[in-house]
Amino acid sequence: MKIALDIFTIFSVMAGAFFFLAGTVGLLRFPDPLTRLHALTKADNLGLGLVVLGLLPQTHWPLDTIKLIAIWLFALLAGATVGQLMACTARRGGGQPK
Amino acid sequence: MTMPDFLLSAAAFVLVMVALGLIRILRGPEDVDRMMAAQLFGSGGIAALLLFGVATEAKAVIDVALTLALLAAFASVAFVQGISRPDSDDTQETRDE
Amino acid sequence: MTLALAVDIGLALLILAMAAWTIAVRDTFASVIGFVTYGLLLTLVWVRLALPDVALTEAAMGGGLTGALLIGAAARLRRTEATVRERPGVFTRTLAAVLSATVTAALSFCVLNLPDPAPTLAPGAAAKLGSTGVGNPVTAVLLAYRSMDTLLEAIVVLIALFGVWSLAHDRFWGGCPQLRTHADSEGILAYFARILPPIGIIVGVYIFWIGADFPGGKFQGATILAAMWLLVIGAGLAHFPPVSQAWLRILLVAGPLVFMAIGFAGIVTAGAVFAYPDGFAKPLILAIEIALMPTLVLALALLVAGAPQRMPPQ
Amino acid sequence: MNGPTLFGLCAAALIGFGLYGLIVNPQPLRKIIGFNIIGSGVFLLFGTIARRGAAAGMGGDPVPQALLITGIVVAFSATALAVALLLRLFDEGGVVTLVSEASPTEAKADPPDA
Repeated sequence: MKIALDIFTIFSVMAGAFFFLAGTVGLLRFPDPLTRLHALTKADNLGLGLVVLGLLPQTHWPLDTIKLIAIWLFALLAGATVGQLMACTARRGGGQPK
Repeated sequence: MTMPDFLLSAAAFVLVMVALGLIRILRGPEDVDRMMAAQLFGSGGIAALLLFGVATEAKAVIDVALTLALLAAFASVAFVQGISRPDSDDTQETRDE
Repeated sequence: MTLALAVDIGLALLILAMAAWTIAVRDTFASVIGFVTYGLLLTLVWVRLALPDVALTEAAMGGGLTGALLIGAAARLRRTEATVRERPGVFTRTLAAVLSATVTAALSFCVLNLPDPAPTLAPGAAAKLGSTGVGNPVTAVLLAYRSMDTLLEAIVVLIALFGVWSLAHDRFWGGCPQLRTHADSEGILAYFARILPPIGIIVGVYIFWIGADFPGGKFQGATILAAMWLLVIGAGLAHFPPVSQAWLRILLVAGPLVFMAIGFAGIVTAGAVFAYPDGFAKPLILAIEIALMPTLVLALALLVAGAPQRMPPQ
Repeated sequence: MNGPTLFGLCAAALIGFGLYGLIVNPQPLRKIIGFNIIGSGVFLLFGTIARRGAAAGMGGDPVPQALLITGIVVAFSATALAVALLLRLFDEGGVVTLVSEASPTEAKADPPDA
């Protein structure tokens, strides 16, 4: 059982790390703010989410587990809000054009 | 490779990734892009802190990550509010595309 | 061990690069964004240095209040800052660079020659920890061993707030501070500001409460609560009260006053100023912390809000 | 070389950077940021000393840690006051710069380079 949980942790954390990789590549390579925003929110939601999911079996029930889940929920909420607000700003011209 | 070693390596990897994303802060070209890089760095930092905290059994680190996650949107919200001027062209936002 | 050192070196290089960019970049707004990221990096450094209490303070301050304060100011000053393009000439810059490099070199010399073994007060702090009734040595230092510092700090925060208020125009004296908001009450921001604060208040109170025995405490908790209040106001769901309100002023001074009263009562009950009578240390520390909490929340949030800018509607 | 020494040297460099920014940047808001970077460098130096004082089962000397927490809050208060002063200056004159038209001779004697 312990082995199975450890393997789950390893896979999930690696998947999460992959999404951070993808988010960074997207942020650097995509051509305009809106596509970059899409890359950013992927990393926010899935990257952090998978890392949290992977860490859950390694933490102490209940307080740490609840905190970890809360962190992911905060990140989801923040990601959704920031995504919308940033998209509006980007459409309006991204602030100060240089 | 033990579990703590793996988690620490993963933390280092995530940190390197989002740190590379900071190149977007240097390049811009617009402030929105810079703020996005800062936001990505924020979530990457939270993930790295969690991995680090679980790996070393440092419980307080999880509280630090909790605080950061709670305030994750704060700077971006202030940024969006600051950047859009209430006295100028906010009303035509949706039409001029 | 080598992995840890590699992470430390990477972190140090990253924070130096961020600081250099924040200073060198031409656009002020970009500089402020750089500074917010810099604060986050600093939080990671505190964690790497195994100072979680400081990391929590930095996370709450740097992530919440400082960013909001500087970004708000940069937004208001935007037009003028853009016009200032001139920089000091080569001579001034060279002189500044030489001066800075000298300071850095001198400090580096000091760092490399710090006494070894390092002097520490940790054993002394640990020895008396039992008599204070708290488990977190940092909280014990803040509220038992060196409580005078903490009292003066709370007073400094208040004085800064009075300084900010005194910068209001005469016609707005006693009025309401204002944040830059233009949010509609149906927008995503208003939704966010309705969902997050209830949970955020729980987290803030939790961080405050565990401060007795684990990393955390009133400054960190108060910063989180202040950030939540600012979020609600920033979304247009509430307004700052006029600074002339009696309840506001009473809460602002209540913390330091309770602190001082307990401190001076120590002369009678325990034979010294800021001494706690045997067996009462924990409840008295708790009383001080609870009294300081509203003071800090209000003062920190109002510091971000700035000087009063309008009169309350009659 | 160990962690605390590394971050101590990092702190020394940060103080130098901040000082340079404080002197060179003409915009007052940038000076405030430069000052904050100096402040964080000083805090980091203090943190190095706290970390080196690890003993008695604690990760660091608690006294400098407590002073650091105090310092961070006070630094924020001072920054808020500085920003408020700056905004009031802006409201009064509409301009915020510490160089420009006040000292045109200096600009001439010391021309901005390309």
